[in-house]
Order: sequence, then structure tokens, then C-alpha cells
Amino acid sequence: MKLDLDQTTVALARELARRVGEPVVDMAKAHTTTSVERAVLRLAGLSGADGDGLPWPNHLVDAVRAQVGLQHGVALPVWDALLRGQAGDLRELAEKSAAGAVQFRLPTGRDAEVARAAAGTAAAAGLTRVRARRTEREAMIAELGDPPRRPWIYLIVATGDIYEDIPQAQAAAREGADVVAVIRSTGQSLLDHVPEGATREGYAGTYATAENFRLMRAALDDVSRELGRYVRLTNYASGLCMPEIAALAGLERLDMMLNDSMYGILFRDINPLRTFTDQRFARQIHAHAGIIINTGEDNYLTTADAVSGAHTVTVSQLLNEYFAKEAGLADWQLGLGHAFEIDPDLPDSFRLELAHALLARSLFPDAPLKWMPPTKHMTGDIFRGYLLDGFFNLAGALTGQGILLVGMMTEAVVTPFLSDRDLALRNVRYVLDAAGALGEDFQPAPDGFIATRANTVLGEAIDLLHRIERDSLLTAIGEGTFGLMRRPADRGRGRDGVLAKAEDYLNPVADLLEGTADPAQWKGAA
Amino acid sequence: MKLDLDQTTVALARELARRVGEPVVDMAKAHTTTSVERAVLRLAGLSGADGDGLPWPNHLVDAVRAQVGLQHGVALPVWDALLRGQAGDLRELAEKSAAGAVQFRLPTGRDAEVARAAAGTAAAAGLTRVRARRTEREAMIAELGDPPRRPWIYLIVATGDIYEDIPQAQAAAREGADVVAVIRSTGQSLLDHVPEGATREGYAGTYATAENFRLMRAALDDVSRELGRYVRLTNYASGLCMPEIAALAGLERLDMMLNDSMYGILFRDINPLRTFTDQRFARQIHAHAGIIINTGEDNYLTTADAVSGAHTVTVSQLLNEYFAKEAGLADWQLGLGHAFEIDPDLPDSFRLELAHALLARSLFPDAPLKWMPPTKHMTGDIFRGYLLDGFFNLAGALTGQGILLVGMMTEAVVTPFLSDRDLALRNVRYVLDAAGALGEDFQPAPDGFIATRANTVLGEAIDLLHRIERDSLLTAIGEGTFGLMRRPADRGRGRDGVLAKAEDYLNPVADLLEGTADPAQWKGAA
Amino acid sequence: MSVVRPYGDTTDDGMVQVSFTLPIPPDARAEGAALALARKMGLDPATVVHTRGVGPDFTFFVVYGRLTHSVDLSEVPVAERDFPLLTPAEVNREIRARLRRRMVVLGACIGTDAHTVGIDAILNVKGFGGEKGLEYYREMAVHNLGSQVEVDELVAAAQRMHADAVLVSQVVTQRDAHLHNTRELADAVHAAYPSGPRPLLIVGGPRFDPGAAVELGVDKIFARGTTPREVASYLAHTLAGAAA
Amino acid sequence: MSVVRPYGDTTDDGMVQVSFTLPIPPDARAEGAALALARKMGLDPATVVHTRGVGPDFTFFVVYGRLTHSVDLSEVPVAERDFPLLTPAEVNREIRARLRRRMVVLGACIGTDAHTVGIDAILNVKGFGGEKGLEYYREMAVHNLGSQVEVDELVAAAQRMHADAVLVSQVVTQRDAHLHNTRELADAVHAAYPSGPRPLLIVGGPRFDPGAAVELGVDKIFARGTTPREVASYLAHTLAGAAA
Ligand code: B12
Ligand code: B12
Ligand SMILES: Cc1ncc(COP(=O)(O)O)c(C=O)c1O
Ligand SMILES: Cc1ncc(COP(=O)(O)O)c(C=O)c1O
Repeated sequence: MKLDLDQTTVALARELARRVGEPVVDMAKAHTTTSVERAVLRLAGLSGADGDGLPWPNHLVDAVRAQVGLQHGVALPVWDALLRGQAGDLRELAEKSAAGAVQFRLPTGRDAEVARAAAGTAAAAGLTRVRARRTEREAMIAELGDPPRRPWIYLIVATGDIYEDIPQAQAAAREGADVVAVIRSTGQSLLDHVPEGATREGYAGTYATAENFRLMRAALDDVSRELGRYVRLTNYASGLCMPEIAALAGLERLDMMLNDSMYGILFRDINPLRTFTDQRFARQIHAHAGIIINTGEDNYLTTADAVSGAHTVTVSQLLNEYFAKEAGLADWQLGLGHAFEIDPDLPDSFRLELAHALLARSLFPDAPLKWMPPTKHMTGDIFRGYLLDGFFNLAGALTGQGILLVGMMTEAVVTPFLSDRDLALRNVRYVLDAAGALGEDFQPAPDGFIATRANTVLGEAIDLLHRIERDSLLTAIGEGTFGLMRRPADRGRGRDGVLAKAEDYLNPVADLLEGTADPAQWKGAA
Repeated sequence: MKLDLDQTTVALARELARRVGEPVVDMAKAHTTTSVERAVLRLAGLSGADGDGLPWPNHLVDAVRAQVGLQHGVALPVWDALLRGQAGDLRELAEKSAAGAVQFRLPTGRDAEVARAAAGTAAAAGLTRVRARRTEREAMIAELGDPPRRPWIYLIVATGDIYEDIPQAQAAAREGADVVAVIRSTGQSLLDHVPEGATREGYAGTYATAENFRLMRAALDDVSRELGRYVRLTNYASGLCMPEIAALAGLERLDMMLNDSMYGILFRDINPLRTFTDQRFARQIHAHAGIIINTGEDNYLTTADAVSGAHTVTVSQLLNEYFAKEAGLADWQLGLGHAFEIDPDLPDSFRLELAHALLARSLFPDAPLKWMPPTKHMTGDIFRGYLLDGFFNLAGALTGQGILLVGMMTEAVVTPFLSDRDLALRNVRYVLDAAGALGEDFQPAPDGFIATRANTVLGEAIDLLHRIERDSLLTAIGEGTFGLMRRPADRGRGRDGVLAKAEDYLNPVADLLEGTADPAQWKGAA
Repeated sequence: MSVVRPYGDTTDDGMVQVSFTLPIPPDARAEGAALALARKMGLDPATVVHTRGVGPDFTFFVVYGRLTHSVDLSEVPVAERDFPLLTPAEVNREIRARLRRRMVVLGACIGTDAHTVGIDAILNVKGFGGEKGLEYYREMAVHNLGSQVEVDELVAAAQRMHADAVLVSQVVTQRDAHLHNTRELADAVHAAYPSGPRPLLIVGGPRFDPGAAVELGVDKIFARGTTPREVASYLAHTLAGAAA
Repeated sequence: MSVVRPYGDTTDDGMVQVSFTLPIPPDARAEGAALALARKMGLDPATVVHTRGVGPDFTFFVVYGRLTHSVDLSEVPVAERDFPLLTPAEVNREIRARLRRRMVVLGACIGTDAHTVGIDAILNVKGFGGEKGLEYYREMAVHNLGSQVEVDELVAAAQRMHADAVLVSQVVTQRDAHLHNTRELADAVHAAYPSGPRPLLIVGGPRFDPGAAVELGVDKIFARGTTPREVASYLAHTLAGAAA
């Protein structure tokens, strides 16, 4: 059940999004970041950390940066060093460099050629491992099958302790979750390194680490087989280590990643240039890994009003779509976000929600939209909260959302209890089973309240896009256009980790993903 | 938003209901009951009880019955006795008769004429008092206004103690109740007398007494003025004293009464003949008092399955409509009952509910249908219960119900707590405000699931009416057609209180209400 | 682990949710009172997460907190089934073999309680939870007196029909109606059978505590979710067993 | 009446609702354990009205019962406002009159907490609940450092700017994060101001217990539903008052 929007208006909206996004992409293309470079090393097989938990990729990148700078990328200096026998492998090189026992240089001429070739082979090997995990996923889905129907049921676990998360995630799957997300400890976004190993001490979330990914994916593989249904795992490619997390997600066969083009800027005060640069590379890796991304427009409605700010969600969705496709993601990988955050005391609030949800559904017919539950207007009144979640579920069903994030009655109180999740899932089941097919009888009158509202929001979105095209996206972000958060382009965390690329910059992974590398190596690797 | 049902089918259904109901009406016309006669005395002004709480109307009727039998009605013997100076007034006559100090006789000729006239005057005076209360109501509504919108919000209080009921009823009104019902103590239906005075010891409900009626109506008049909205009061004209309760309701300005043609038979095991006879007179009084009746089809769905038994609800509604109109009630007085009792685990249960609710709405376009909440499938899971009530409220809004009985999350646990009622009202408010107007966008597809289901149920109802026409309603009741309760015609409580009328039977109240009495008196009285 | 505590989202976090209304206006004092009450219940720390005035004189609260109490499972009195669960065939065989006649079962809903669905679920052939009711058991002669039966009527019927078991349902619990009625019934039965064998006295209803049989003077209590087979098995085990 | 008990539908019926999960499979023993726990909380009688197995190893319960505890209102520690509620104009006048300079107010969200809506509601002109935030007060110089501010950064800023008051928000409470962070802050401030006047230390957040200020080493705690005016009035009363 869709709205029939005026297709020339829709085309205009996309064209404006392209014009707004292009300069940002060009900017991102012209830069690299410490995290991008570390991601390259991780894909090339470097992992582990020193005794204090500082990862070897950080050591190696820092050493290279200190000696020859990062503007050329880590690849040339690193593989040149290996070829010069400074160490037997990346790990040894990292350890030595940490001890200051490695001399890096920027190879030139023939040396550069060889280094480039070696780096390319290593990168190709890494991407092949990622590809293998993707094939693995596709095989399991072929064997076990996808969830029987849409929307997919998406549940969060957040105990802070991976060993508590696992049983809870398995319980959630058994009770019907199609997707399980492990949210991260409050602090992780701001860490400029990815913690190592299995962790038990997160706050309001569990650290994203390669080992935690592996443990949880294995546990979900077990229930998947038990249930005869492939249960997807989600985490967050967000914060200062976005590209590295994306790499680890690809290597550990995560299935979805929260990955928004502006969330880090707006809600973590991360530098815009850093975020856009990290994001582009992270999304290229996601595209290759066959991972579905989830964007974060829902968050804007927690700080801005969901009615007056509705069009900012639409604009952000259009931008996320543009950036995603530029990075190589396909429609089926775009879990664009929106949310049920209108003040429930507002007259006709439910019909307004339907209008907004239908607009997104109709603008992005081929994307598996991510439908987020009420949070801002949830209170300690858990009964009312449970009712609101029921109507959120109904709106999701009526408007054909692809991924339904299950709302919790204790949203305003605690991170979900085991029982909250069970109650929430039964809420979803009731609504989908009892009223899921109501869409058949639900036909927004062409000039009725819902269609009118949807067109108004689309109109406001186009006006805003015009304004942003004039002032630039960075200006708009600086002025608090999204979520009312003002984030000037020159401020925010992680700026010092951003570098303008030099002429001879090399990123063997990006080259392969963008198809600019020597196809021979690629084949050799594939 | 209605269904367009085939009007000839609808007409056929009504015609069949008439054919099924007529013989029952004839039977009721041919009989009287102890309670009918006591109601006549109450309308004529007799009230109060002896030291043991046995009401004077009971004493007087029993005495008359013992001496001259009731087949002639109490009126002639009683007013004859008064005219013969056996006592100064009804009360004195009752007291003396209780002491065995009155000689009753059946007056004849001139004496009968005079007695008939005196009785008529007394009856007319009573009916005039009832009419005055009706005028009073109309005046208050004109002054304070009706609830701003449909559906009216109907709430139950049931502490067993009138003095706890009153603050709770006032609280309910302040929080938005348009109608307050005080349900009765479990035992009252089976009492063959109406208790006296203010009571504090009911079980799961409060006794219906003239004084409790008066106290509660006065308390609601106060809040009505406070709120600038006339708050209606409901009770139950049910059980062995149905006509007397109807009389008291008229005298104390109650606004609605639960009054079903079969509830007492099915759920209280009261004799069918007794019930139908009492019911007819009770409804004549309700018609005169301008009281809206609520029928009890919802109850069937607590003992029978709401899907397989859906058509029995339709049949019963058609019969209740027929009996009501025959007794002089108008469409606006018919709160025909139905309920949201389908097993919520049944696929499409919500759409089935919509189909059934729409059928009733479309069959009785001018009646203020009474929409009852889920009860049978409510469990100790109060959260799920709260959600179900939300969807019940939504169905009520989408199908334009007239009176919405507010469901309680503790339905399966306790008689409602104060807080349950508050939570329930906020549930109603949210749903009506947020989604109430959704009807605009809700258009059952002509051959869709909902329309098809509605027509199926109507078809089944017509088949059943055909069968009942063949076998008679009493047979159908005996076979457990309604609510699966088997109630043979010759069984059940209160049969001994039913008497065939003699040729010279006199009921001055009925004569006035049926317009067969000498209009002079009527005018004299009016 | 024999000692358990409530589980919110981590082992032994002890988290519980509580809601109640206090008959005082919503203000700082009311919040304080709610907290104090929560602490008395053993919630520490306790947080009032929701406060709502209900009219001018009442306040509703939702409280979350960590419960300091725990339960030692080894000390929990368990109302375990103390009789084997039999199939209808086995039940019939038991009765035939031991009782050597059909078992006379009397059912009713006493007092002013008109809730028959529960007792019917146990007695009627239709049954409950996919199990057929006692009427389906060949070796049982079931008499369902329906609802609103007076205690003395019931006792008289029991004597007249030489009932082996009397099954009574009580659903209305407001003001402990079910407890009063059950005690009244128990007294009447014991009075009617001063010496010698008396019928088994069984009550049921959604709000009974299965552990309270002795206290209420009956032989057995069945609560929420009882199925006919459980009742049949109990009867066969107890009566037939006794007869043997 | 100074002693109150929970109110279900009749005075002093003491009815409360409780729900919790136990880490044991749903069976008779689990029901027994739930009842035992409810009794320890003071529910008597208690009835388990809902039991639901959550996976194989957990059971969720809903319990209703009569609470034996009651509260004596006269003994309830009330977190009453101990300062007058002023209008913005009055606040400004107070500060001008007594402090004789603008009051320097520093705000931040410390640790890794990124929830700024709460502190912004208090500081931003936009305000909260229809009241303008502190930035609107002419006599206040408000500096909102935003979120994720390290404690030492904050303390340094306080000293650099000669802050009169430091306002901190803590929303994430899992594993008592808000309490740890608050204590850490308090220690740092006291260490930084070993002697002489130090800025007022104020924390706020939805899950704080307003009564815990002393315990946490801060001057004042504001919880759920705080409005800017309350905070402004408190500041004027305390700081200006002190200065006078
Ligand atoms: C159906 C119903 C009715 C129907 C009853 C129809 C009928 N012929 O039975 C009607 C509509 C007539 C009705 C009327 C009233 N009801 Co009613 N009703 C219910 C309802 C919705 C469902 C009860 C039910 O059928 N459960 C299904 C059966 C299968 O479950 P069960 O009874 O628990 O039985 C199982 C076990 O308990 C056990 N069991 C039960 N009895 C026995 C006996 C034996 C021997 C054994 C072995 C086992 C056993 O086995 C059964 C199968 O597992 C409940 C609310 C609810 N959802 O529970 C209210 C409820 C029971 N009713 C209630 C009330 C107050 C009334 C009225 C008194 C209201 C009024 N004042 O008018 C009236 C009057 C009736 C009266 N005098 O008793 C209250 C009782 C409150 C309380 N706890 O005290 C309830 C809880 C609703 C509420 N919250 O107010 N009701
Ligand atoms: C909005 C929101 C977000 C937004 C925050 C945007 C922003 N810039 O603030 C976003 C989407 C970014 C977000 C993210 C997360 N959130 Co969040 N979020 C919320 C939400 C929905 C609303 C909070 C809010 O804005 N309330 C409105 C304000 C006005 O109320 P308030 O904060 O209570 O403030 C009032 C009073 O407390 C007081 N006050 C507050 N601070 C101060 C300070 C002073 C000095 C004074 C005087 C008064 C005062 O005055 C205010 C006005 O009355 C809550 C759920 C809920 N409904 O409460 C979850 C919630 C707070 N979030 C939660 C979590 C876990 C997170 C994450 C950590 C999840 C994750 N692991 O990814 C992330 C990461 C953020 C981080 N690192 O902290 C949890 C916290 C659980 C807990 N109790 O520990 C909650 C409760 C949701 C849940 N149940 O899981 N969140
Ligand atoms: C798009 C997106 N990214 C990231 C996050 C959270 O991740 P972080 O750990 O970086 O706060 C969220 C939180 O909901 C989100 O919506
Ligand atoms: C139509 C009708 N009459 C009467 C009653 C209850 O009255 P009584 O006190 O006779 O059981 C009900 C109960 O809901 C009812 O629906």
C-alpha cells in the first residue's frame, strides 16, 4: 500500500541530493584518516594488541605517520619495509615499530612498484576472506532460509557483558527475533582504537571487538541451525573507528551495521571531515561484504520535533542513499531509518506517523526501511509505553516497513530486561498476526489527511535541499539543521586524524573495491 | 464508514425476528409476575421494608396472592381495600397485611370501577413522577450538554460499598467517563426482593437499591455541574426483580439500564417465562423514562466461541430490537451489545472483530451500539491485556460504536482498581485522539476479507432464524443455542412467581403506557 | 544454584517492578512515601519512575529497584503433583479394578457465583486444553448441578446420590468470597458426615492457592489452568487407591 | 490519617502489583519461589496471576497481593523545595543586588554520556516545560560545554572561568554509571579547591534520588521533570544568599 507521489518531484529530490552530496564525496576522496589506514592493515591481516590493549594497527600507523606521514597511506611504507626485511610479517613489523626498531621510508620507482604489488596482494587476500564470509552467509541462508516474512524483527541486547549478551541474544532469537543487535558501550565511539578480546565491562552496551563479534556470530549460528532460520547479527560502524569496525564486521560475518553519514558528527561530536572520509571507506567495505547498513535518521527526532523536523529525516534519507550508492551499496542494502517519535498527545498523531512512514516507503520502494520505535515520549508509565509500542507495530505493518526495531516498555527506565524483550516480541506478534493484513482495507484517501501531510513533508524537504545546495552541507550541519545539533566543520573529535592525500597516495583496498587496481591481482586473489 | 449490506436480506432478517418474537410477546402479554405487581405498587408510591429488610411491596403482594390470587393483578384488591378504609395509605395497608390484619377481596361491578379509577390515578401519579425525572434529565442535558463526541466512555465501579463507589465514580467522571455503571453484588439477581437503603457489603458489586441509586445520581449530578457535562448513571434491570428495578431507575433518574431479553435465563438460570414477562413490563417503563437500555449479547461470547457464535449475537440483537420496539422503545434507546472476544491468537483476529463490529453498526444504523471489551481472553498478563484493550478501542473508533465500555487490564485478576480505571481511560483517550479519525482512510474492500466475513455472519444468522422460527425460541434456548447454555422452558428460578392473567386482570400502569387506559386520568395526571 | 534472586538483565541484579496507588495527593511527600514503602518491600536502591495523580486525592506509582531478598529453592514448599498422571483408559481401569463400580462425581458452583465455565471445562465432555472432561470417562457418573447452588442443597444431593467426590468451583474472590464459601461448604460436609466415609471434597478456581487445602478444610485444591485429566488422575489415585 | 497503605479499590486494602523474572524454568517450584519472594516483600496473601517461561531457563511472573507494610507520613523524609520559587526577573534582581556581578554557570554532560537534551533543557534559551532556560537570565553567564566532557577538562574550565556553579547531567545509569561519575567529579572538585570558596556542584538526571546529594558529595541534585526556573531559583537563593 503506497502513496502515488509525483514522480518528477521525486526525481528532483534525488537530483538535489546528488548536488548536495557530490562536493562532500570529492572532499572525502581527497582525504584519508588514521582509522582508514588501520582498516587497510586489519584487512591485510594485522590484529592483536600490546599488553596495555593498544592494538598493533594503531602502533604501526602511528609509527608510519611519525616517520613519513600518512598522506601517502600506510601501504607503501609498510610493505616496502616488509620487502626490505625489516620484519617477517605485519605483526612483527608492528611490534618492532612500537619499540622504535623500524625505519620507514617512502619507496620510489621500482621499489614503489614492488611495494604496491605486495600491498595489493595482501589487500586482495583480505577482501577475499571478506567475500568468503559473504558466500558463507549466502550458503547458510540458502540452507536455513530467511525469515518467513517482512518486517524482520530486530532486537537489541545491551548488558555490557558479552557472556550475558549471548544467552539473551539466543533467547531473543528463539522467541522470534530475526535480527539481533548488540549495542555498544557508551564510550566506544570516542575511542580511537578498537578494543581487543571478549569484554564484560561495558556501560549500557557491550564493546565492539573482533572476538565479541566472533563469539556472538557463532552463538547465533547455533540458534540459526536450531531454529532453521538464519538469524542476523548487527553492530555499529560508527565513531572514530568506523572503517576498522566495518572491516571486522566483514571478516566476522556480521550481517547488518548501523552506519550513518552524520550520526557521529551530530551525536558524538566527531569532526565532519573525519566522519565523511571514514564513512565512504566503511561503506565500500560494507558493499563488498554484502552487509545491510542502517542509517540513523531516527535519532534526529529525539532532539528535534518529529513533526516540524519530519522533512529533515527525508533529506537525510536522500543523502544517505546518495552516499551509499556512490560507495557501491545496492538498494537492498539500504536500511534507511525513520521513527515513531511524534508526541502521542498531539491530535491525529498516529495518522501523522502513518503519513511520514508511507512517504519513506514510497520514496524508497526497494530499500528495506528500518522502522524505529517511540523512545523520546516513552515515560516511566510502562503500560502506556506498551500500548504506544503496539501502535508503532501497527504503523509498521500498515506501511510495509522492512526492518522493525522492537520497542521496549521500559525505554525510559533501563536498558531492556529479559522479560521486556519477551513482552515486546509478543506485542509485535499480536499486532502482525491480528492486524498485519489490515493494509488491504487501509486506503489513504487521495486528498485525505495522510496523503496531504506526506506531500507537505516532501515539499519541505525539497525546499531544504535547495537551501543546503546553496549553503553547502557542512554549513547546514554547522547551523543545526539536523537534530538541532550545531556542529561546525572545523570542530569535533578526531580532526587530527584526517590527512589530505598526497599525489602518490595508495590504498590497495580502495583501489580494488573501486576497480582501479590491476585486475590481475584481483583475479589472483579471487 | 459502513458496509453496504443487501437491504432485502436485512429486511428478511427483521421479518424473521418478528415472526420468532411475536409468540413470545403474546405469551408475555398473557401473564403477570410477582415482580410486575410489586413494580406497580412501587410506582404507586409504596416503598420501605420491615425490620428484617423484607420490602412492603413484597408483603402486600404476598398477602393479596394468598387471599385472592394474583391472576387479577394487585391493583383491584389493593385499591378496593383502601377504598374500604382498611388502611389510610399503601404503606399502612402493607404493614397491616403483613400482620394478617387486612381482608382482601376481588371487587366487582361499581366497586371494581371505583377501585380501577383510584388505581389508575395512583399509577398515573407515579408515571408522572417518572416523566418528571425524564424532563429533569433533559433539562440538565440542555443546560450542561452531552458528551462532546461519540463513542461515549462507559466505566464500571464495583467496590460493593456505595460509599467507596461514590468517590470512585466521581474520579472516573473527572477523568473522562461519560457513563458510570455500578455493577451489582453477585447475589442480587437471585433475590426475589429489592434490598433497602444504602449498602456497604456487596460481593464484586454493590446492591441496587433506591437509596444507592439516589446517592449515586446526586453525586454524579454534582460532578456533572463541576464538569459542565451530563454524566450518565447505569445499573442493571435484571434478575428476579427486573420490573421493580426498572421502576426505581425511572424514579431515581438513572439514564441507562442493562436489560437483556435472555441474560437472566442464560446466565442466572431464571425461568424463561418469568424473564420474558418481567422484561416486557420493564421495557415499557424504560421507554417512558427515556432510559437507554443495554443488551447482553457480549455475554454469549464468554461461554461460546466468538467466531463460531458470531451469528448468535446478530440473531439476539435482532430479537432484542424486536422486543424493545414492541415495548415502546425507540432506536436511540437501543444500546445493543456486542464484544471484542475473539481469541487474540487467531490469525486476522482483529480484522474479524472489525467485520463483526461493522455488521452490527450497519444493521442498526440508528442504535447507539454498546461495544464491550475483551474479557474471556484476558489473562494475568496485564501488559498484554492493556494492549488488547488498545486494539479494542481502535476497533470501536474505526467502526463508529456509540457506547464504549472501557476495558481493564486486570480483567482476569480483580474487580478494577482505581488506577486500572485511570490507565484504561488514558488508553481510550490515546487511541481516540491519535487514531480516532483513521476511519477516513479505512475502506473495507467490497469483496475483501472484512465484507465477506460480515456477509457470512449475516447469512448464518438468517439460517438460524429460520430454524428458530420452525422450532420456537423457547426450544432454541432449551437447546443451548445462545452462549451454549441449555435452559429448558419449564425450569429455572422464579417460575412460581408467574401467573396466567385472568379475564379481569388489571395493571393500571401498563394500561396507561399502552394507551388503553381512560385518557382522562392520564391527562389528569400529566 | 539453590538461592535465586530476580533477574533483570544480569545475573543477581535483583531487579523488580512494582506499582501501587497511595491515597494521598501527588507531591514530593507522596514520592517520599512511595519510596519508603518500596524500601520496606526490600527494594534498595528503589526509583520511582512514574507518578500520576488520580483525581485530587490519590497517586499512582511505578517503581523499579533491586530487591534485597532472595529465595532458597531448597526451602520452597512445592505444590508438586503427588499422584501419577494417567490416561483416560488407565483411569477407567483403575476405577473398575479397585472401586468395582462407577465413581459418582458431583459438581457445582456454590453460593451466588455464576461462573460455570471453569467447572464445565473440567466436567463437560468438551473439556479443556484439548482434554475431554470427566463426563467422557466411562467409569465416572458425573452430575453437574450448575451454578448458584446452595451449600445444603449440594450436601443433600451428595448424600442422596452417594457421591464419591464433590467438585466445587469458586471464581469470584472479591472480599475473599471464595474462601468464605469454601469454609462454609467444608463445615457443612463434615457436619453431614460425622463418622464413616465422606465424599472427597475438591475445590477449584483461578485465584486459589493450591497449598491452602488443609487450612480450608478440603481434600484438594485445583487452580489456574487445571486440566480434566489432572483431576481424573487425582480421583482415580485417591479414591480407587483408598478402596484398594 | 498519617499512616497510609496502598489503595486498590477500597481504603487500606493494601493491594499492590509486582512483576519480576527468576532464573529458573517455569514449573511448580518456580511458582512456589515467586510466592515465597512475594511474601518476603510483604505481600500476604499474594497470588501469582501470570507465569510465562522466557526461554528454557527463565520465568516471568506477575503477582498481586495485599501489602502488609504501611507508611507513616510523618516519618517520610520529604525532598521539599527548601528555597523560594522566583520569577526570572526576581532571580536577576537577587543576583544584581547581592552578587553585584553576573553569575558564571558552567554546564556539561560528563564521562561518555552523550545525552544533552536534559542539560540543554535547563540551559538553552529554548528551555523546558514552557520555561526559558538559564541562558535567558540576563544576570547569568552560561557556558554549555556539551557532552562527553572529561572531569578534569571540566574542573580546569571551572577554574579558568571562575565558575560560580557547575551543572552536570548524567542520564545513563546502567551499572550505576551516574553515581560513579558523580563521585569522581565531586572528588576532583574538592581536590581542585582544597580551601576557600568552590563553585556550587549540581547534578541532575532522570534517575537520581534527590535525597542523595550529601552521600554523593554534591550540593544539590535535580531529578525527573526539573524545570529551569527551579534551578535558577536555587542558584539565586544559594549563591546570592551566601554572598549577602
Ligand atoms: C466468563 C465470565 C463471566 C460470565 C460467566 C458465564 C458463565 N456461565 O460462566 C458472565 C458474563 C456471566 C460473568 C458475570 C459476572 N462476572 Co465474570 N467473568 C468472566 C471472565 C471473563 C472469564 C471467566 C472464565 O470463564 N474463565 C475461563 C475458565 C476456563 O477459567 P477458570 O474459571 O479459571 O477455570 C479453570 C481453573 O480455575 C480451574 N477450575 C475452576 N473451577 C474449578 C473447579 C474444580 C472442581 C476444579 C477441579 C478446577 C476448577 O479449571 C478451569 C480450567 O483450567 C472473568 C475474567 C477472566 N478473564 O478471568 C470474569 C470475572 C471472573 N467475573 C467477575 C465478576 C465480578 C462477575 C460479576 C459478578 C460482575 C457483576 N457484578 O455483574 C458477574 C455476575 C456473575 C456471578 N454472579 O458470578 C470478576 C471476578 C472478580 C473477582 N476476582 O472477584 C472477573 C475476574 C472479572 C473482573 N475482573 O471483574 N462473568
Ligand atoms: C534522546 C535519547 C538518546 C539520544 C541522545 C541525543 C542527545 N543529544 O541528547 C541518542 C539517540 C543519541 C541516544 C543515544 C544513546 N542512548 Co539514549 N536515550 C534517549 C531517550 C530516548 C530520551 C532522553 C531524553 O532526551 N529525555 C528528555 C530530557 C529532557 O529528560 P532528562 O534527560 O531526564 O532531563 C530532565 C531531568 O532529568 C533534569 N536533568 C537532566 N540532566 C540535568 C542536569 C542538571 C544540572 C539539572 C539541574 C537537571 C537535569 O532536567 C531535565 C528536564 O526536566 C532515553 C529514553 C527515555 N525516554 O528517557 C534514552 C536513554 C537515556 N538512552 C539510553 C542509552 C543506553 C543510550 C546509548 C548509550 C545506547 C547505545 N549503547 O548506543 C546511546 C549512546 C549515547 C551515549 N553515549 O550516552 C538508555 C539509558 C539506560 C540507562 N538508564 O542506563 C535510555 C534510558 C534508553 C534505554 N532504556 O535504553 N539516546
Ligand atoms: C546510526 C547510528 N550509529 C551509531 C549509533 C550508536 O553507536 P555509538 O556507539 O557510536 O553511539 C546509533 C545509535 O542508535 C545509530 O543510530
Ligand atoms: C445484559 C446484562 N444484564 C445483567 C447483567 C448482570 O446483572 P446481574 O446482577 O443480574 O448478574 C449483565 C452483566 O454483565 C448483563 O450484561
